[in-house]
Amino acid sequence: APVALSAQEDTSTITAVMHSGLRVLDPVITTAHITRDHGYMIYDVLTAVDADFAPQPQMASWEISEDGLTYTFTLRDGLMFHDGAPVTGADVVASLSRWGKRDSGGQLIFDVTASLESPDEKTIVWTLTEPFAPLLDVISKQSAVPPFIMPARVAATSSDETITEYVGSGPFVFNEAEYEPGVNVTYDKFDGYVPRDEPASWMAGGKVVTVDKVVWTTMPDALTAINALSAGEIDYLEQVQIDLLPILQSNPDVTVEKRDELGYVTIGRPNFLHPPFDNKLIRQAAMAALDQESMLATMQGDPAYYNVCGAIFGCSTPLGDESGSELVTGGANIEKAKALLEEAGYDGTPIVLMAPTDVTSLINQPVVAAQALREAGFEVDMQSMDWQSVVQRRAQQSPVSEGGWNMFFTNWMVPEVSDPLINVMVNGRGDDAWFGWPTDPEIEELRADFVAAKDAATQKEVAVKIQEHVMDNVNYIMMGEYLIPQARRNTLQNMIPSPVPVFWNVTKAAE
Amino acid sequence: MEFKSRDFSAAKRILKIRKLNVGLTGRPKAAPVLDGIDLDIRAGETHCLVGESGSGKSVTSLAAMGLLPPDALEIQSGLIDLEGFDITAARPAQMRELRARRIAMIFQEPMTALNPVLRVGEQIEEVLNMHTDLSTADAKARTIDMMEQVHLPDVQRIYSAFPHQLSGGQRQRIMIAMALILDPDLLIADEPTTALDVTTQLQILKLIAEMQERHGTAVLFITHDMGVVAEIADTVSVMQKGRIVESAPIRDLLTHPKEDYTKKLLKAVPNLAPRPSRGVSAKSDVITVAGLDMTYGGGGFFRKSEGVKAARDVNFTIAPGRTLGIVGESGSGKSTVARCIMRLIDPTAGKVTVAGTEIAQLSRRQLQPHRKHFQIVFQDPYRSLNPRWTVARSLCEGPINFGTPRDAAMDHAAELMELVDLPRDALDRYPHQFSGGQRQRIAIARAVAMKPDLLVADEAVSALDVSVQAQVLDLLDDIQEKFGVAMLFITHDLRVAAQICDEVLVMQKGLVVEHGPAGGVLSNPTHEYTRNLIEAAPGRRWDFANFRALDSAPANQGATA
Amino acid sequence: MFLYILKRVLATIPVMVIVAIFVFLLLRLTPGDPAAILAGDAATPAQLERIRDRLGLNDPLLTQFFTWMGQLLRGDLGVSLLSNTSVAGMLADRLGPTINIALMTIVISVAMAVPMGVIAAWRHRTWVDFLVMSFSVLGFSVPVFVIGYILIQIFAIDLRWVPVQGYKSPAEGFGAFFSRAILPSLTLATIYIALIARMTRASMLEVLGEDYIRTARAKGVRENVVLFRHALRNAAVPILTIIGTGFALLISGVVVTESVFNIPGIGRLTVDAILARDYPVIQAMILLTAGIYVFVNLLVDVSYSFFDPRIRY
Amino acid sequence: MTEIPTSRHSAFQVLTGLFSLPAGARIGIGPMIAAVILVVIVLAAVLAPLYVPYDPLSMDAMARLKPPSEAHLLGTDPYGRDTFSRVMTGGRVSLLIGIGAAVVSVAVGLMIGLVAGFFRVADGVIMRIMDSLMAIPAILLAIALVALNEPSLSSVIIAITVPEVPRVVRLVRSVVLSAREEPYVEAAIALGSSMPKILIQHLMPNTFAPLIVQGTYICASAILIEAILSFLGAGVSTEIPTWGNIMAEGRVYFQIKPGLIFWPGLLLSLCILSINLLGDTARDLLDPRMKKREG
Ligand SMILES: Nc1ncnc2c1ncn2[C@@H]1O[C@H](COP(=O)(O)OP(=O)(O)OP(=O)(O)O)[C@@H](O)[C@H]1O
Ligand SMILES: Nc1ncnc2c1ncn2[C@@H]1O[C@H](COP(=O)(O)OP(=O)(O)OP(=O)(O)O)[C@@H](O)[C@H]1O
Ligand SMILES: [Mg+2]
Ligand SMILES: [Mg+2]
Ligand code: NI
Repeated sequence: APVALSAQEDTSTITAVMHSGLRVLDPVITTAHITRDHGYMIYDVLTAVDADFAPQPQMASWEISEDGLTYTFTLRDGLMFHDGAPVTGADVVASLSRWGKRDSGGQLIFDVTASLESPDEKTIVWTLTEPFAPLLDVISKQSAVPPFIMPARVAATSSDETITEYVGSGPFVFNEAEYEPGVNVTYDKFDGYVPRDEPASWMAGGKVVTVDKVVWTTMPDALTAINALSAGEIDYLEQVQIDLLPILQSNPDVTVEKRDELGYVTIGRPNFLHPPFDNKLIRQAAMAALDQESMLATMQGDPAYYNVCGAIFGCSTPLGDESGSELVTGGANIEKAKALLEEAGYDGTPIVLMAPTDVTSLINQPVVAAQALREAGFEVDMQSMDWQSVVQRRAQQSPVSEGGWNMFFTNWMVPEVSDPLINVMVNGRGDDAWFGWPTDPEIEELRADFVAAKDAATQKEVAVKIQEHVMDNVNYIMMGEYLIPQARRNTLQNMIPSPVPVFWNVTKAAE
Repeated sequence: MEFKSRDFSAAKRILKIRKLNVGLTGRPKAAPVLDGIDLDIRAGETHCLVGESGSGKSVTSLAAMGLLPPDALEIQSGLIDLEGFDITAARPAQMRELRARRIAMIFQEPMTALNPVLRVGEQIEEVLNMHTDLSTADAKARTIDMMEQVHLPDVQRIYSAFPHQLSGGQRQRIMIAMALILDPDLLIADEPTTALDVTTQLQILKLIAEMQERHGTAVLFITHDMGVVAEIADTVSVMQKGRIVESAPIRDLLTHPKEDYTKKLLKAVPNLAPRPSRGVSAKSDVITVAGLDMTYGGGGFFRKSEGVKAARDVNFTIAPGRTLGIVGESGSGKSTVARCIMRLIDPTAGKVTVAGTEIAQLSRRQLQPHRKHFQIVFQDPYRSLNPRWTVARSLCEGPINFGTPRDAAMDHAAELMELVDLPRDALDRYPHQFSGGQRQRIAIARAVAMKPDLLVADEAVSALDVSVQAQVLDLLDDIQEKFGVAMLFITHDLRVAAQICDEVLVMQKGLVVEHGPAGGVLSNPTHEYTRNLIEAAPGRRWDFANFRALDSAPANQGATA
Repeated sequence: MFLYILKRVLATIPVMVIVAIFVFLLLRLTPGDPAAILAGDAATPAQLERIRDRLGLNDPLLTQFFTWMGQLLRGDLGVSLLSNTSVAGMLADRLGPTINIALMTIVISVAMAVPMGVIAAWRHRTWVDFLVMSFSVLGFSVPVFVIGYILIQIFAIDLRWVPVQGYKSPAEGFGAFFSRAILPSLTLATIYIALIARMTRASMLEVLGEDYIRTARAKGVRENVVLFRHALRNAAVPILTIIGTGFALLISGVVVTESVFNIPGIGRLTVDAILARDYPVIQAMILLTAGIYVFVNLLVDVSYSFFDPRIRY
Repeated sequence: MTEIPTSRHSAFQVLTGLFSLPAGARIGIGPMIAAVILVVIVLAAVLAPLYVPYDPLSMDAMARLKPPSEAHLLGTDPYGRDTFSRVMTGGRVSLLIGIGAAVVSVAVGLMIGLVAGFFRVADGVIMRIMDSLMAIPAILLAIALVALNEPSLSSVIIAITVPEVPRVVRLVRSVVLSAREEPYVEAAIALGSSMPKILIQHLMPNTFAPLIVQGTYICASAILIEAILSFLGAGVSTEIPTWGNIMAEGRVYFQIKPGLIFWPGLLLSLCILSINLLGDTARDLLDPRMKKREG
């Protein structure tokens, strides 16, 4: 007889398999999504975006001075850290300051900050030297590094070192005793958390916890995870490989769904420092050779889970616009690519393409790209390595012959690319730019315009210009949007549709 | 010499074998291993089975035990009847019942025949556990009693000892105790003393006789040693190539052998009478050994161990054309001396001078040019030739090392083949394509190819059959005559020593206890140890080759020859 | 005996030191920069440099080595670069599952393989022998993960006898432990069974040809007694040896099995650490696994004398 | 005098004993079949470029994971590449890795082992280093070597070779140590042969038979280790199809497209099976003791 093995008997605990193992516990120091997700569990944020990309009060409400130079935040009542201490303005100031040293958006704001101080326990005053219109958007962003609020003593840690005390004021408490790096994390409900009254919407609204415990585990093997969900050994699977959906779809106890409609973008980044991609025409040739549809189809299989999209800020975001993207959305244009290569006088310099072998969502792109580029006449040297090697090597500015590179692929969540300040790939400041290091004064000017823009319409106008510029200059190659479905046992209900998986609001029924 | 030769025709017949054919399993067409064997053994009788190696002695005995290896050998036809029970048709379970109770066996090699990981007491007791309902205590008491009967000392200790903690003789006593504890009607002993030295052999033979007397057991005794046969047999069967060629009471067989093969076999048995000594050569000695000491081991990281003093203060010289024999029981240090002289090991002290060069202290490199002066022939003809090399290559190795051109070496090799009486075409064959005796001749040829001044033969004939042994000894004699080499001949067999040596050196526990002309040492031993050694040699009063007794002490013969 | 063990233990010291040097050099002399991994997506060269400094990665090699050895001698395994937790703690968490699964594997393997090998040798060149040998060659020929998947499909998904994945320590109830450990153990055991069965057969064949086996039969001893009392103990030493050296194979299998069955053991931890360039963890783990290997083989060597009285130290 | 199984002795038995067949075995039908299978697989792999219907790298995003059909004999993989073409081509690299690893480890191990077996001085140091290498689990060493360098074909071969070398060294050394006690070696010394000559002419040939056996074993296990490395994400790039990475890539499809694992797995298993079996047979044929028994 089948043994009762399920995680289903215990309705007060949710067991979730996340996309990766949690190893770094400092949400400010790393951009790893799993650490960010961890941040949302145990920390709270001052303000947060709702499903309409609009900043909403979370820990604090705010007022902006007429001249746009002074922001005054007032903390709401009942905020308390897990160690029982109340959250004060000093904690907020310390946390924001540390975050400002790491986050690229934060750095921009602190470039124009006159002072950030807390006149009393409940108030924080942020004074700027010149207006920074998107300030609230930046501090409310859900990814990659949101400004989580920690106790001042923790936030005093240098921004190069990881914190060693994990106390927040969020809805869950980190259970340090049961933490096994890379394997298991346990979160207990924080009884002292006072949710807001509004209904939850993305990261905003009331974070009402209905279970006692949430356990995150990692399963290195995708098939094992799916089998475990099927068998009821876990409640939730954050990411399901599309090809494997049929296994789950036949199971009436399991629901497969899109977590949100935004999803991810996948991009290819050329290295501007070395030939051949220091040549704009050759970058354009590469863009022409690549084809979103076949790339996405290979990655995802099912058209329901991808979206050919040329908008660098995402197709369903306020700033999204597809101008100038035909080269990459309109199918592979081998002839055009060959013509461009001809024109550029491409000399057959091989392109070193870094190909990770161990991260499922990144395995396909280089393989598909290599094949397409070769067809267009590129010499491609695809070098396989594990993802961490890619991470190390992409930081190398040295020439290709000395351990450098020409191109790699990565993915972002749409909210991480949805505006020119958040999207690090449109940074054009040379050595200070993101890996690939384009020196692009034109785009820097456009970004300044964006910061200075007073209203949404002007912002959008600037954003379209940036879009067109990126398509022409090929700062990076937008390879389209895709969604990764999640799967849950039917007992898990009321999950908030959000790019970041969150565990408030969710209820768990008996099977 | 007195023979047993008792008459048992009235006694009960224990084992009857008729027209027994044994062949290779699944290959009925192949030449049979046993071909129509007939054999009778009666209660109380000792029947000896003799014959050259491979003639089928062991197979006969295993067939009687029902222990033929099933995937190699099978009984093709014939009858084996053990007191009315047909063994050829027995089921395995029935056979198990018979063994130990009615028919028991002792094997040649006492070390390998006992299970090394079980205590010897347990191994004897196991027989009782398998076949009787004795309680544990009774079984143990019975075992101890049996162990006492075979004259084991310190029975309580030995009971719980492991085989490797016992001497060869003691192990063989355990085997005998094990075989006889259930008082079987037939005891088969397959070369039970071949691995033992003469003194121990004598004790074991006495013991078997004593037990036989006491229990009235019939004994089938297998051996290739005619001396032993002369000592113990009532009746004898001679085997050759799977057949019994002659079967007779012992006295008849030794005095009036009928078959040619039997005669040949008996003629090959060397006499204990020393050969006539050859004239002392005037030339200077080929080798001088002075104060040779060899201690194995010693030192060690944790414990300072004493080390084995395998040779102590050994002195001798050999003149060209003369042979010095070293005799002594196993472990007395004979091989050690040989290996020191050959510089296969480095002596701890002493001088070895060969052909005028002192070699004991030379480094390997310094030694190399002198190597051609002294050569060695080892005991084991199987292992002393590289199995992967043709005979030609082996023969040429030495001369080429010393600068002979390959062609010349090859020509010489061909001559050598003639010398050792092997066909020329044998040069292209590999060692495994030769018999043991042929291989040993090749090894000798290889040594002679170097035209050495000194030839060391370490048990060079011990692994061979008597008849083959005689041929090889003849060959060595020839060679010595032709080339006038000095020879150091090591053996534990006094008969062989008597046959070939001019001088004899007796070793015991690393010490030389007696040294002198062969005639002197073997006929008038002065040392107690030498005397024991000679006393223990079985059949020493019989002159096998001439089918008569040695009417007087061998010494006189030697002296008068 | 005691002296022998002491001597053997002392002899492991140079081995472990060489392992340590080797691992250290392997990590430092190959390209790879933990700082880049730590710094994340938005790191600037200056940040990287600061992190390298803090981790001591900019010190001369020799200094780094002696710092590490010094810590090691004080029993300090260091702190994971990635998760900032103590390596000793991670090790303590992860060791249990691996050891338990490994022990269970060994028990299963020995319990199955030895009788298989004995019977194959006894009935050699019959269909039983053929069957056993085919199985063991097959055990060598199929990648571990495939065996794992097949077992999961049959026993966890189709039959639903046991869970698909996971691990519970025996402390949480033997049933819970057993039901989760059985499939991984069986997966690991296939290759081990193959190895041990083959060795047992070969060793038994050799022993069954020995004179003392003939002696035992000549005494009228029953076949099962001949096989298990007389032969097997004599065949034990090579079998033990293969169990010891096969332990390395077991560790290889563990790495894969832990992935397939989602067991939080040291195999997976080490692979993750290697992929993440988490030097302190890699160093500690490889030292640990090497230490375990050396220890197991020490045990094996010492246990020889239990099976074979001729071996005395 | 007594036969004492010391650990050195038994290590030798372990290495050679693994593959022992009963004494007197003649080449049976099994090894014949194995040889035929192996030859067929090797030929099929080597000649793959001549007959496979598709470029093993050419993708078709619209024809992903197709079931077997006329166009695609074994269906297609997640990139829409033809599985049949990939599996047949993959054999080339897998076999290359297997043979490469076997040849390299045997060659290197033979040299080190001869030196260790013959020169007492070097022996201690060499064997300590070999012990240490053996103590590091092969797979971890291989992953580390591959991950820390880059997963090219040669680094995979090296990674598989490094942990195998100590085993070969031990084997060679033990053969040399026991062979140098043979009387025919002593006879050669007595005949004045120099040490290098004895080493190469007398001792080295003794190692060939066990080395061939060991070589087949390494070859088989290299093919398997390559598969495991791919499974762990440290294998050869998917651009170079191998049975290992085809299986590793196909592993998540185990339940929905078992063919992706089954076909390369089948060929791999058949191949290893045959290699092992032939290794067994080679051992029996090359063992001089066998000749003696027959002779
Ligand atoms: N297991 C076996 N398989 C095949 N042939 C065998 C086997 N055992 C013995 N023989 C053959 O049977 C013949 C007789 O062998 P047996 O052992 O009886 O000789 P033996 O007279 O006892 O010799 P020895 O004096 O050397 O002990 C030999 O030719 C031998 O090759
Ligand atoms: N290599 C060695 N290391 C330690 N002891 C040894 C060694 N070789 C021989 N011995 C010991 O030295 C003593 C003499 O041995 P040796 O081989 O010279 O005897 P032997 O007279 O030739 O005996 P046998 O007649 O058995 O050949 C024995 O006690 C033996 O155990
Ligand atoms: Mg015999
Ligand atoms: Mg000797
Ligand atoms: Ni031995």
